[in-house]
Amino acid sequence: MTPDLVASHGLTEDEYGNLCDLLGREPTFTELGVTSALWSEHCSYKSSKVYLREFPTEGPRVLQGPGENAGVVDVGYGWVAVFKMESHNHPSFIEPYQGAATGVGGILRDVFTMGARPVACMDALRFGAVDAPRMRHLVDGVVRGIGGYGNCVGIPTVGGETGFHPSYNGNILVNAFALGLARKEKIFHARASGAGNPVLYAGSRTGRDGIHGATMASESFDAESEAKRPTVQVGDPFMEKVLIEACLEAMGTDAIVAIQDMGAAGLTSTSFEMAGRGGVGLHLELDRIPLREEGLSPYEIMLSESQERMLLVAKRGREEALFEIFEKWGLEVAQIGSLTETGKAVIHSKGQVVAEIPVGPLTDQAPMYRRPVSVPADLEARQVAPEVPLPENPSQALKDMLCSPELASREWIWRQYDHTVRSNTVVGPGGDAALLRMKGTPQGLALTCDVNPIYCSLDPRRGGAQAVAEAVRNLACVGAEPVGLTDCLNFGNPENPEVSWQFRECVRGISDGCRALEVPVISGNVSFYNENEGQSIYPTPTVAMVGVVPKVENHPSSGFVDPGDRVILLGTDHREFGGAAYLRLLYDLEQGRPPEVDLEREGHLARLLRSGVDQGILKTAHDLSEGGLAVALAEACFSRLRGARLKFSGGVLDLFSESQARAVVGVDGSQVDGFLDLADRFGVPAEDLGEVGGSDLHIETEEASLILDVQELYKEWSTALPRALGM
Amino acid sequence: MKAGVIVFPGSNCDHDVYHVFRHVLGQEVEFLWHQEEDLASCDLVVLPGGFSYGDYLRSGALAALSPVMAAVQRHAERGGLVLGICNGFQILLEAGLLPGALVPNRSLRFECRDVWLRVERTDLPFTSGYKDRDVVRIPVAHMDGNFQASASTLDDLEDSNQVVFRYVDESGAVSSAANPNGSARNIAGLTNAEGNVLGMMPHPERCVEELLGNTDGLALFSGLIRETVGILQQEVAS
Amino acid sequence: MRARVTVYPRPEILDPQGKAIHQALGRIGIEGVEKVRAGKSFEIDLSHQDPEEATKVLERICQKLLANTVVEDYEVELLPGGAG
Amino acid sequence: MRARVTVYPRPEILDPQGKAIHQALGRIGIEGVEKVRAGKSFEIDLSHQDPEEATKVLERICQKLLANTVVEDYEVELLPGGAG
Ligand SMILES: Nc1ncnc2c1ncn2[C@@H]1O[C@H](COP(=O)(O)OP(=O)(O)O)[C@@H](O)[C@H]1O
Ligand SMILES: [Mg+2]
Repeated sequence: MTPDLVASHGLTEDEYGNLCDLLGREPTFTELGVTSALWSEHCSYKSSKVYLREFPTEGPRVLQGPGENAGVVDVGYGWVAVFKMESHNHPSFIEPYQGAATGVGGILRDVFTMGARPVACMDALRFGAVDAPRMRHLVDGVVRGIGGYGNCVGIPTVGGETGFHPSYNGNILVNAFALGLARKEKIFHARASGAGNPVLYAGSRTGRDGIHGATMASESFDAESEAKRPTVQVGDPFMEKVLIEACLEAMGTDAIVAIQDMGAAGLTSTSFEMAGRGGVGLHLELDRIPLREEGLSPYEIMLSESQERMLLVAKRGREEALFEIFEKWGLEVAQIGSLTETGKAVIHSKGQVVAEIPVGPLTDQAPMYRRPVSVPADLEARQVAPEVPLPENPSQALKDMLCSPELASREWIWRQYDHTVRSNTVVGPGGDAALLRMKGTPQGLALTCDVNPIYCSLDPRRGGAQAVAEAVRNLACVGAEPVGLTDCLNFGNPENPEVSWQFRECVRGISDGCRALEVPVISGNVSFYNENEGQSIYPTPTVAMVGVVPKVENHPSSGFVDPGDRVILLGTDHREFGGAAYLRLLYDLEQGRPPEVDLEREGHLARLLRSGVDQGILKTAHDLSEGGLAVALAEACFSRLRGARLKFSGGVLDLFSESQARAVVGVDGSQVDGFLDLADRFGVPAEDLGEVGGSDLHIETEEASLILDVQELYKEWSTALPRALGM
Repeated sequence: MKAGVIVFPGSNCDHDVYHVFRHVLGQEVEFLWHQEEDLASCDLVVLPGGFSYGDYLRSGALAALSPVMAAVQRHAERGGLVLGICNGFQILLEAGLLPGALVPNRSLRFECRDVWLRVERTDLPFTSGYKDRDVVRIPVAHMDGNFQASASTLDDLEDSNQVVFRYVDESGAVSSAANPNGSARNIAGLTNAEGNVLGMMPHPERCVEELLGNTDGLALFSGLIRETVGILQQEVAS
Repeated sequence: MRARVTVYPRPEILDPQGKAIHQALGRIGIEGVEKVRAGKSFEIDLSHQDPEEATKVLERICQKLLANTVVEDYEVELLPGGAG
Repeated sequence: MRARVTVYPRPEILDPQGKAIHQALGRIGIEGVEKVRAGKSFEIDLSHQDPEEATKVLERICQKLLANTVVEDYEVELLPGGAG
């Protein structure tokens, strides 16, 4: 092994030394490849582990926290929800369609591998400025890829997030989320056990796709990575669909001991993780692996990231039952090895042993770093409170904000996703949280994903907490109580102390939020090295949250419903403009500390909203987020093209402030008093703003009035995104 | 009445259709595997939506070669009812049970949204639950929903009154803006000359329950059941 | 034996993809394009050695599967050098 | 001048469509097919009269629009008789 070869595998000298000690000799080429993949940042979480431990991961409903393919929470009536989110940033930047598509494919496999039938997807996307090079191509490709895969597999994509910011010009983010449902007693694990049990391979054949994908996800982007680029992984959603059906059918037998998909680092990580969790060894015969092309070396076979492949441990003597099911679905299946008691992974090819590695030690001795941290040099200057100019023409200001790519309707995106297949979608994309019914129960499941990278960049700890608070608020708007959270933590290079600091602070912020609002973290993913030519992205810890709605038929709309309904503002404004959309979109200013996150108030507000929904009082509920009150009110007008006549006790600027823990609700005129009492009981300040009706949105403030024709504004807002993208 | 829902590898809406018959309307219904060769026990056979065989090559082309399609053909020739929704419609066209073809949407993008349909005839078992010229809201979700045929075929379809659903605006007027995919003459669904095979792009099975915000698709299924049960009773009587 | 099958939408049938490409070329400033037709191409390796027999099989494949003759025309071409 | 552009997935890249077609041919009993690759074909009419110039424009069109060179290869062919 030359130092160059070791270095090109991303292993440091120390790491390589550890490997030699552990083996008691120099590694073979295959062993070097396997180890480099397992010890890569992507697979080993070596820079993040120390902080991820701070997450609260337990709760009365949690059946499986982080550590498996996906987390599992009890959602009642014998059902469990299984969910996770994962990044596919680098592949999507290289080839947006296939990168995004295989991102969806991968996260679906993480969910059905646990025995759950996938029922919904979300996608959290961050793009650069719309006029940055290649950006339109990237947006178009990513959206097509997500739709192309999810639609074909027949899982509705019911929500997501989309942001545009120059910080992502050279490194976009594609985070895919999937949720599945399973019966509580039918959960499967990826824990291999039982020496002598056969190891089966099912699904697509192995090709040279994405060899070194895991290592690539652990490196920065630069001009050179173009050349190092592995063969692009191409997804076959049809294969995935039959794989889902076949696996779920196979899980209905008692022939499976353990099952896991082959994701990043392919067969390597799957076999080592399954054996490692169960404390067993295994031997693999690479000659038995179905190959797409001839001449793949053992090294390539072990590291290939070909999609739509599963590894199963069968009960000895029961493998025939599994063969039958996979063959019925037209899938290839092969026995490629078996479990042993040796605790070693022994890999054979063409009559030779090409790798022999003790599984436990290799996983246990995976490197772990507490990287140096430092506060970004420019942070203090960026946190200086901004001057906030008064808008010259408040109506125009609101209109300009709403028609910016940042706040424009996302309908152009989600119309390309099948969001109604499986006939469970009670609320699809476009609201605060998506809402699915659970057939056969009165319940609903709500989903949302959130993060504000500007806030996170200006104050990562606050930003992390804010993401959790906003998710809880979005869920509360459809009456849902959170049951768990998954995250996708997208950051720059962790070897840069400022990035490491951002990471640590964001994780702490999320932990603060989760502890205070009682939301366990049940799964997640870290994506480092999101930078281009040394320029890091903004810290982007995307949070996806799932909640339970006891009575789904009571859910309010995020828009105004009937003329005459009263509009009530909940929460208190503190005139906060740090990182606010108003300054950013109109004055190109990202300045100040982001709004304070008062988790206690967030808790009060969420409980009030849930109670209001549960009692069937709320006809409308929409939280305030980017753009503040004015934007929230305009959005509430759009869903049914209703106007409103409102009077607000603050000044014009207060309409755009982004103070947290606020929402607007709509109630029937007869319910106003009752609801105000309720708000009082929950300790939430409430102001009756006025009434739904007419064709204008009319907001009177202490200083000036805004008047906008709803129909006209809607037309602009709903078409602004494709216009900005030139589509 | 008994309905059979065919499951091709890649069918996605099979469970949704099953759910409507079984749980919403309390009918007997079963899944039929694509290798099935005998459909005799079913009054109605449904080809559900989805991406059979990934819709590779052309939507519905590979599924049209399945063994079950010969059985569907025989079922139709016997006068049995056949309903193809979305991918099912595409398969019926590829199998030659209905004339024409479905090509990519005018936008060249997947379109998932509600559209308005005008019910062009109500004398079919499939539409007996609607009133003449009813305008209903039904979702579409497809990439290849753009119905095309030669001008003479289109004229024949019109002359023999085989167009069952047309894309219209909310007021019932045919317009290009109301057409989500560019279909010739705004055709959203059509029947064979005998009136026992219906293919349609929109998804009535996705809008049969109040909870999901729309029940405009319900009349298609309830009418179908009423008619079929009526036919069965006549058969028993005679 | 290697063959190429080309499938195009019939001239009288709408070709949304061809049209979209034509328009896109205009938008990115490429001039002189008068018309674009978008079709499919299949490269097929056959074990048949005899060109006549191969052509027969290919015809069948096109009729049965590769082309939807309601809206598409096809063309079969045996590739040179493929006869080994 | 008329040209044909053919675009295929690169040989090492998975071609799910070709695979699906190959398998379908097997299911309907057509034998002797060893491999199918599924690609695209474009027929382009250009106002350019000069073959060299036409080829240059076509190269640009392929690079910019017709082929995704990360996963696809393309081939440009001027059609005989199109020079009028
Ligand atoms: N990429 C996307 N895919 C699907 N839905 C999306 C996407 N981006 C945004 N949406 C939907 O658009 C709506 C508005 O998004 P957002 O402004 O992030 O909502 P909120 O501020 O309530 O979190 C949401 O319903 C969201 O689910
Ligand atoms: Mg919201």
